[in-house]
Amino acid sequence: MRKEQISDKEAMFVLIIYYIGSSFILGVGGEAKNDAWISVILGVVMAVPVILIYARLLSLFPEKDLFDILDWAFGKWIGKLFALVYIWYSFHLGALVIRNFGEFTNTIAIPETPMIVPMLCIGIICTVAVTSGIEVIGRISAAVLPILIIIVSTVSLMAIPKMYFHFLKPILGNGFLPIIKGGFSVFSFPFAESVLLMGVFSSLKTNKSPYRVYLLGTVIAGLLILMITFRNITVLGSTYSKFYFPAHIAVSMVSLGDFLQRIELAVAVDFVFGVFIKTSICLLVTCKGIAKLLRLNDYRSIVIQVALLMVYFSYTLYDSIMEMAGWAFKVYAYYAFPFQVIFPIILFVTVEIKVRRGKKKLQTGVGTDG
Amino acid sequence: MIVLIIIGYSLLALFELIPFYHQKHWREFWVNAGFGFCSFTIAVLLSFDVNIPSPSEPIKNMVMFVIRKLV
Amino acid sequence: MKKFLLLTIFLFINVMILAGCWNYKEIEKLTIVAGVAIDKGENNPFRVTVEIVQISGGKETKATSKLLTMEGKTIFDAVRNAISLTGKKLYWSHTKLVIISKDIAENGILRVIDWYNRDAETRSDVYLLISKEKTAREILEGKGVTDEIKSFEIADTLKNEKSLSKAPTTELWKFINDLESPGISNVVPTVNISTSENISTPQVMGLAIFKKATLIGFLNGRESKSVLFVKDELKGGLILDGVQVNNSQPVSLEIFKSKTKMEPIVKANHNIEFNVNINTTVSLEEIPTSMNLTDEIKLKKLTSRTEEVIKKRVGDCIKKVQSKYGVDIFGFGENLRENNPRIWNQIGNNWDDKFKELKVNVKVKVKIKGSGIFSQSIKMGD
Amino acid sequence: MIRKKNILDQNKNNTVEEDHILVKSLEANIEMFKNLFRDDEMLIIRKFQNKYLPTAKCCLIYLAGMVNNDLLNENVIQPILQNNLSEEIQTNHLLEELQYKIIVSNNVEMVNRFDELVATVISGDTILLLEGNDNALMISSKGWPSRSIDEPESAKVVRGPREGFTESIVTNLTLIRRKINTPDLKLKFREIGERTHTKVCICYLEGLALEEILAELEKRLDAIKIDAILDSGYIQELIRDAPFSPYETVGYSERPDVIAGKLLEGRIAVVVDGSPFVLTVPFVLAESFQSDEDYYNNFIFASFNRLLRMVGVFVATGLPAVYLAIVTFHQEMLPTPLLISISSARQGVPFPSAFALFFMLLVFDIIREAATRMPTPIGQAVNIVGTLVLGQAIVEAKIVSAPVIIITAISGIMKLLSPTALGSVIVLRLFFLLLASVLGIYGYIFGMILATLHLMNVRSFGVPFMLGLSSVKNHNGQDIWIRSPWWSMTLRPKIIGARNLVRHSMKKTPGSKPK
Repeated sequence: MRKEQISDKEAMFVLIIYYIGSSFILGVGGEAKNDAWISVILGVVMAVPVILIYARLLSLFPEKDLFDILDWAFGKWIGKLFALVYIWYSFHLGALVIRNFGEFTNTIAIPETPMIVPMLCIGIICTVAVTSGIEVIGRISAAVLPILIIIVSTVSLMAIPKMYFHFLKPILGNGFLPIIKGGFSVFSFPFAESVLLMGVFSSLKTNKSPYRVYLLGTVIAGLLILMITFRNITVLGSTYSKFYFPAHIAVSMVSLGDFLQRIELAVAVDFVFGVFIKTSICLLVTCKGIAKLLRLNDYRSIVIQVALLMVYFSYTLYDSIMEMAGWAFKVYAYYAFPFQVIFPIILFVTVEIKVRRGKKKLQTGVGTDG
Repeated sequence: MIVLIIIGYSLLALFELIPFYHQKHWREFWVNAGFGFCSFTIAVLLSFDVNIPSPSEPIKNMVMFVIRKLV
Repeated sequence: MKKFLLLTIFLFINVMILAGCWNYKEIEKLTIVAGVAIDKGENNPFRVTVEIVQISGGKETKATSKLLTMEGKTIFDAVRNAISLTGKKLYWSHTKLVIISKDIAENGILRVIDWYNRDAETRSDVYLLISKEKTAREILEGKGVTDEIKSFEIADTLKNEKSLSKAPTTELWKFINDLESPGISNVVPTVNISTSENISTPQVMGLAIFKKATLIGFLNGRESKSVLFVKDELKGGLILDGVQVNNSQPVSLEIFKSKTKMEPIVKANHNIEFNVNINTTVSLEEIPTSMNLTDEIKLKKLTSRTEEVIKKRVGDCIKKVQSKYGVDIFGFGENLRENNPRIWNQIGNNWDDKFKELKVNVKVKVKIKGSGIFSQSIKMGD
Repeated sequence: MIRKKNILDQNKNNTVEEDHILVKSLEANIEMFKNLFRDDEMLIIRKFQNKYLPTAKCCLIYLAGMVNNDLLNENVIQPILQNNLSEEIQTNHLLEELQYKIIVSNNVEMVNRFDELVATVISGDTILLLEGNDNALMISSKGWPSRSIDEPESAKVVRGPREGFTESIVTNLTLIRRKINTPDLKLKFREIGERTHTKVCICYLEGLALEEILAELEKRLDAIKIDAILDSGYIQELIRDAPFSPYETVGYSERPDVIAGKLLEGRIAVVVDGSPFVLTVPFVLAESFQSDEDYYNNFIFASFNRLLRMVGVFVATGLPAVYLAIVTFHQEMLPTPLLISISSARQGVPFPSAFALFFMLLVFDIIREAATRMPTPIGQAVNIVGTLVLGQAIVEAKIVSAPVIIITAISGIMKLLSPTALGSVIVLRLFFLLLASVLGIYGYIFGMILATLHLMNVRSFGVPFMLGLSSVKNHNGQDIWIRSPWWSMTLRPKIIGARNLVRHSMKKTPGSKPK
């Protein structure tokens, strides 16, 4: 099989869609209320060091993905244990994203349709995408992202008459604590979730590109999320954090003249594409991990079954949307912290020590087993 | 419902498993069969409205426990 | 590829069998609700009247209105009871307004509007109105002048309110938003039935004052305009009843644009004053007397007279609200909270008391911009 | 399996054995031909002698209708009849004498193998047999009636050359060569079709066409084992990528200027004898939206037209699905007056909107199909029936609502904006409609994603099918969404024209600036 390769631009676009996918509609940093936009900035700033670690790891091992690095750093058995941990995380994250989409369709879009149906549809599309490979995912991202950005900015521009800028005030009215809390939640969702892309970006072209991709992608996505958060706050005011899907509500307020109104479906388009890309990445990483773990020839052989399992898993994940929201706001940030920060730091330290100790081993040592 | 699930999974088996069997990719065959069996079981259980325990509650408890310990 | 093809086909069949009646709704089967009126029921707490758009086919599109009343223990109960009358679920996405009767509003409207705001079928950007008549239903019983469907007509009125400015426009979500934010009380437009030539039509005029979610009083159309002046929501309309110069006949001035700046002045001891600076650009629209418009002195006189009138009216209105109702419908508190959160945190808790004694300095600046398409007033020949 | 093989074994035809050669006796040779063309009365055998040398008995064999009669009469029969042969040569060199000195024809060859002679006769040339010689002369005399070069019906232009390919491969290659006067234009012939022996010519510009693509094309052409090739459509389907896709991955055109343009971009053309449609590979999606007229018109106007075509395809595929989704799932999207008028139009219509849309789309395609196959007068009648009876009456009879007719008509007209994409549009439209009838607008979005994924996966001769569609700034995208002015298109598309990227070196905008 031909070596898969994606250009820096495509990788960056994948990363951006991965970031903005579900955060566009779920809203981020709700804890900080009308200061959520500061939380977004804070979240990006907090994410940068972690992201630099990911980029450093990737650039140390060109053409190796997360699981290879784990194997190399920790040896066979502990490496496999860590691999299992990340397989679980990507599987779980994929399920969460699918569930978000399911809840969205079930509460707002098509409430009478059983939730499993749109979830299964996303599963099928992701199966097709993952089977086609990261190249195709990259190309479709490159093609779609400009359209998404155009849609989002047009809608945001149209929202300007409905914006009340005094909703932003008082800045820092509630003190710093909520902002830091919000910043932390923005950090863990969506920015530090990019740890999973380490499982995919083995297909990058040069050594330098992980830095470029990660940093630029994070900054651009940060700006976009900032814009959306800004729009949501100025349109919705302090009730912003009360909605499950604030972007949807904010856009539903927008109208241009008498004719162009109720354009919230435009946001739904973004959401579907975002969820599709994000789930595809999660699915891809899960399958790659399992394939590495069980030493399969090609991850494609298990995609369908893993996708089905992911959909079923996400279906059983919560009983209600309240539970989902509670989980997303209260638990997720802490739950994801080890996967996003602690394990990568352990990995990073181990790798650095090993690399310092023997530069020569790097060439021969990588990927001897597996 | 259950009929549809069975048809679906037999189709899947037909298009996924049988080729592996013919190509003698035993590892793939068994892994796939294992996953397939799991998902089939869950699908059947879901179709009978059996409540499958969700991991989110234990995770929540665990996270809360750890946080309380730390703080 | 073939694999996916077959899988997709299978899923299609699957879905086709199951899909039958999910969200697929034929458009003509919808019972479109144009507006809702909520009253106290006789036996139940709530009586909900909906105006339904009845559409008849044929060569010409004809939409007529029909009223439907049902009672229930809660609003949602009443709404669902409608199924027993219509046989179909009501369709709420195109609803334009919610009218609430005085009785209900005086007991707090939160329990009325919560369903409306929460449910996914309804949209929270509907207009909220308070009926000045005995029941809210009466409003919908009136007859439309330009539109067969009264709710649509009232909605149009509210939309064009910006060139009349005798009532505010309050959307439901904004009401709830202001309800939640401290330092501002809500105002809601009122609607009454006006009878002319034996046709009773709904008329939107004046506003209702809310303390939290409870109705406590009304202001008339002229006072509403003053409120809008202060809240910087004035987009047009006349400076009504004319402004007189030298005891001549009144002159109509139309507001072109108006900008109000509110600034808190914090003095020692947490004494707070507010400056309200109103900047208005108007144009002369009706000059019944012969007046030389190029005469600068006269124009200046007119300007200063206008300024006085506005200042007096706004000042009176603020005084009245302060003394009679004691709730901050102008958003002084909100302004303070946004611009000076530190002070607000100290005194915000009993803002309503503070508001009653708040000193407000109104400054008005009027600029006359034009005089229609005539440069001269009409001069009668001898 | 076994039965199929038996049938294949039986399928041996009674052609001539390869090592059969002529004999010295004229009569015997003639007898052999007569025998082979037993029931073919088109075979003409004309015997004659030289005036001065009666022993020089000649015989011309050819197929009536396939040869140019004037040429045979004046340049072959007349010289042989009237020249004084007797004194000059001996009998055994007579044939060479005829070949070199007597016969006035541009291509005369001496052959003695029977199968070659038969092939010659069949292809429209003439053979000359001579008494006492076991060789024969093949005289080039092809001349059958053929269509003149005129403007193709299928691709009319307002601006641009008014010539189209004909059914003759020689004419077609001439037309191409007249556009590209360079020895770099290479033509490689081969015969495909076990019974038809159709001439197929691969046509490319050396130094421009990618060798990998050329090799791949030759491989695929060589792999074809089929009894007959009646049109280039056969080849098109036999060499294409993604055989199950609704999208065409091999391009075709009836216009020499289009083919020349494609050749100059580094593509390879396949000319098939008997077909006025010339194939080009590789073919990418963007080419469906290009028209040769784009390149002759003002570039702003051309870009506008091209965008129209793209929007047309997009709307044609999506409109019915989006309409259905909005009308039956997301009624809140409609402005209230529109909701009321659509609702009013649907009063009393018994069939669901989804069914009505499916039905009307099918009806539209049925009318289109019927009108294309019919002669023009009847076609017009079909159109009238289609518009009046189906359009008007069906609404009045309340079988479908008027908006459905409008949607069908818009979609139907939009899809005609780019005829090459017609097949895929029709298929995808129904696919999207099906999805939208189940999941509303989300179904449509899912369908779009699936279609895009499919397009991303497809390659045509190794070139990504979506080439250029996602870029607007570099030279790949210069000729995709818009048609850039010629002076700015200095480079060829990146992948297809990779061997020689520079198209021209004009850097400046034309015209002189006032100083």
